[in-house]
Amino acid sequence: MEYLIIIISAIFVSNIVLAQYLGICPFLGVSGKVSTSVGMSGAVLFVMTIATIVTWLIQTYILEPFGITFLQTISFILVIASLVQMVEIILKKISPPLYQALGIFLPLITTNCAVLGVALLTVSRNYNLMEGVVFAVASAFGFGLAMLLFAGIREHLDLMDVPKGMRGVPIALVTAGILALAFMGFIGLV
Amino acid sequence: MNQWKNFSKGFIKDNPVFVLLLGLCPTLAVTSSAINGLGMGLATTFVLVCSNMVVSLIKNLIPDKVRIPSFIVIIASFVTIVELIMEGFVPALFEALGIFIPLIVVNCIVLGRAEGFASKQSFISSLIDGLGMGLGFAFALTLLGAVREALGNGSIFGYKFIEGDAILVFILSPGAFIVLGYLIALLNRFKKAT
Amino acid sequence: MNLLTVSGSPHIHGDNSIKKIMYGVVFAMIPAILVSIYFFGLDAVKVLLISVIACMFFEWAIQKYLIKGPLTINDGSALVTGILLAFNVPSNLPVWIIIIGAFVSIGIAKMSFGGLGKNPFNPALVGRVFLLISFPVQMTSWPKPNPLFARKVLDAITGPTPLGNLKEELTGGRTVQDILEHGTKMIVDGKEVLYQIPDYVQELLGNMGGSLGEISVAALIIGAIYMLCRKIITWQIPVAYLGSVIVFTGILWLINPNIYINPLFHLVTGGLMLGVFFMATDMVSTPMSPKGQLIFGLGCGIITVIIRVWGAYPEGVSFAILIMNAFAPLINKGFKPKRFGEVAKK
Amino acid sequence: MAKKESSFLNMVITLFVITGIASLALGGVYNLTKEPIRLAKLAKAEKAIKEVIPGFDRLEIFTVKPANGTDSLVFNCGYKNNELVGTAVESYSNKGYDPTQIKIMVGFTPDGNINNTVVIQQKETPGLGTKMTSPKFKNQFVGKNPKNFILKVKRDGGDVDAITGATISSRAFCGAIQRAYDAYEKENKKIKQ
Repeated sequence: MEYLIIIISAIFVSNIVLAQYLGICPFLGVSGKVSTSVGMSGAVLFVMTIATIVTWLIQTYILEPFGITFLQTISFILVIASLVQMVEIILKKISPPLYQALGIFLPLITTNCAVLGVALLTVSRNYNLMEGVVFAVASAFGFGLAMLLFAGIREHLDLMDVPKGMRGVPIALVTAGILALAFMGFIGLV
Repeated sequence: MNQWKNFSKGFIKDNPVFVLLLGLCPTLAVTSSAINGLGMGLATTFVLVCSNMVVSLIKNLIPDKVRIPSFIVIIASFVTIVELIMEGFVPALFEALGIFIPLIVVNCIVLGRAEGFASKQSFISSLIDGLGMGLGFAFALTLLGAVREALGNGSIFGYKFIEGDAILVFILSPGAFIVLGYLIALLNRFKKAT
Repeated sequence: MNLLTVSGSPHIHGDNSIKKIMYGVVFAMIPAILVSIYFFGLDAVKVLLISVIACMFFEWAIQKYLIKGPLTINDGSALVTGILLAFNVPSNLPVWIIIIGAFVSIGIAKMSFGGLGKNPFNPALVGRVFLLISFPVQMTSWPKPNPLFARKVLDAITGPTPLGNLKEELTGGRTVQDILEHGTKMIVDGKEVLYQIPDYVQELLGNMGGSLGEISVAALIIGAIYMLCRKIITWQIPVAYLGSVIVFTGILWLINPNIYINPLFHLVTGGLMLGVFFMATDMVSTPMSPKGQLIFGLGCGIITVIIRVWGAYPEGVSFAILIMNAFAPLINKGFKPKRFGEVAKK
Repeated sequence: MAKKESSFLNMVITLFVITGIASLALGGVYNLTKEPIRLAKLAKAEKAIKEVIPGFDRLEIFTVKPANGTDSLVFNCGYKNNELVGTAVESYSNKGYDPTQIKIMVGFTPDGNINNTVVIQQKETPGLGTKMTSPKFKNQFVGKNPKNFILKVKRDGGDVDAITGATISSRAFCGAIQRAYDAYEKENKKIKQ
């Protein structure tokens, strides 16, 4: 039940992009096409889950016991940055097809604040390791859902002639706003 | 290089938010009021200026391949310093900004300026660039915060000019997206006119 | 004109057919308009007029001064949006709030995207949800219906909607049975009154608290039959939408009738009929192919029930349709309408 | 100055030195800010306590297990000249709209009247449930004794005027005060001694 609440909350009620404002840059930048947004979401799912596990372990077994939680930011970002590198190298070796699908998105993820954001939220909400993993996976799906819906709408808008002043980022933001408005209907589900 | 131009470009011409579209997460997240926007802007400015200065000072000491990790460590250190200072001295703001203070570390502006500007330019230029970009960022956040606060709460910097309720959506997430969208459209128009 | 390429929805055949459809929709809304005037009197007229005038004004002004494109004010789409927006708000809503709603509907949800046919979301619903979230108090204080020819002094001027009342009482720990039989004691305008959820006949006719256009199921169905006969709307979305609501709420009801009310109640309350026939069928923001429309309706039904039963808002129709509007392009991608002369992809 | 070469040794040394300097600097700043942070946290709690119980010069803080439940409540007893002037109880409710706990501080005078309440944390629906922090809602509790002031909204047969459109948040708020009062009643005799 606990897990179900975390999942519904992370995907619908407090969607990471539409309600928590995390991962906006890739949300706007890579969501032009449905296919690329799927690739990006896959990469985020991958990195976010591993990063949350590793940062949780670091927080619980290193930072807290030694009373050096003030090194949280610096250690988390270093972990994520090196993790992305490692994932890239390992993926290239063991699964070239997966690497081809996700590879180009991996470098973009280091500065995707959704990954660091979810790691920080996991710690600040006192989740245990399993809850953290569920939260990370659900958040990644929430990110994917928002990306996918958004990409669909943007592909549709590409066929329309949007007024000149609104073309590009402005109309994308307004669309995201309306999407966020619609998602507010889920308030109170958990 | 003309230092005045270097400084002022961050406000309109190369504004990090309105033109370069960098650092949009904190831009949207913390601007439910003007004061929060300003606080976040200034915190980012501090990190930007400090990291720009340090990076330009030691740019020649760092081998190319470990450039990015080194920059990240430097930036993360300054972010932590800001975090600790804010928690101690402006606890209310610290709580309002929440996880977006540590998230300054992944704000693309900071790493972008370190990598794209400070690692190539002189100390003074880098300092001024950081100051200009940071204040431009702060300006954008404060503007967005002021508009949202005015529409959503009927006040600016906490000073209430409408009694009672205003249009609540604007201090919630949909309002953040919508207001930023129209501000960018408006600025595009304004830029074309000049 | 190249007849072989299929552009995005809707398929504009010419100015005339849009006009015909739009005025057909307006004609279909007349019974519901009359019922709302019957129950809410001059207030209903006021809300309708202000909403329509404001929507048409914003459409005209934005096209003339901001977009500087051709004026399409006569195609009737702004008129439809105006009436639908009025249908979705309580009859005592302050004028300035209605005007904000009209501005959001036309300015943000429609004209920012370039006008009719380009908006991915239903404009009237965007306006409604925007107002609901911005002005929760004003948007959820409902005047009690007071029939025009049998006006009487009411013991309270405002009351809840049946769905709203049910939700608050259920979260308070009461059972469905208890609420339906004994009603609710509540303080309205400083006086203690007993609120009783109206019976199904009253709800069918429209004698219950609610927004202008949602109250009378009978009037909405008359309009819907007209639109179906004239082929202004197709059957797929309404059938899938209503079917999934009946099945979903039916299952819950069978599981535990103490906390889940029967499907009939869900059908006649909370603007479901208004949403199903007049807003979920909006051809601009819904999928094009019949299969896609079935999925669209199904999604609307499921989300509506989820929000109604477990969400914070008692009424889920508006949100459900907006969310499915967002899915429409993806559904279109998955279920493309057949194209003539299409070469199979390799 | 020539750019350093990207040899393995150079890279390791550089990273090592940078990380070392950074950690040292952070350690320093941490030590400098440790005290202000502690004081700021203390000030926040103290401010809430000061708002709910009248002038005191000494605080006694202890935790109490309420009658039913595994959780614990924090009691802050305020004394003036060694005489009890009020007790601030930190209480909560999980029954709000938002999953975030509603946390409140309730101050009781020694005879069990509610002196004042402060909302410490809430994330209720903006514009509706958030009005629980407004004086209009809060002031109806001031000076009331839960013994004869029923902590339920009026439609549930109580004495509390619910926030318009936010019955659930109002119920949660009442529940939190009730929890505090129940625990306070139980501990009252011990405190007075």
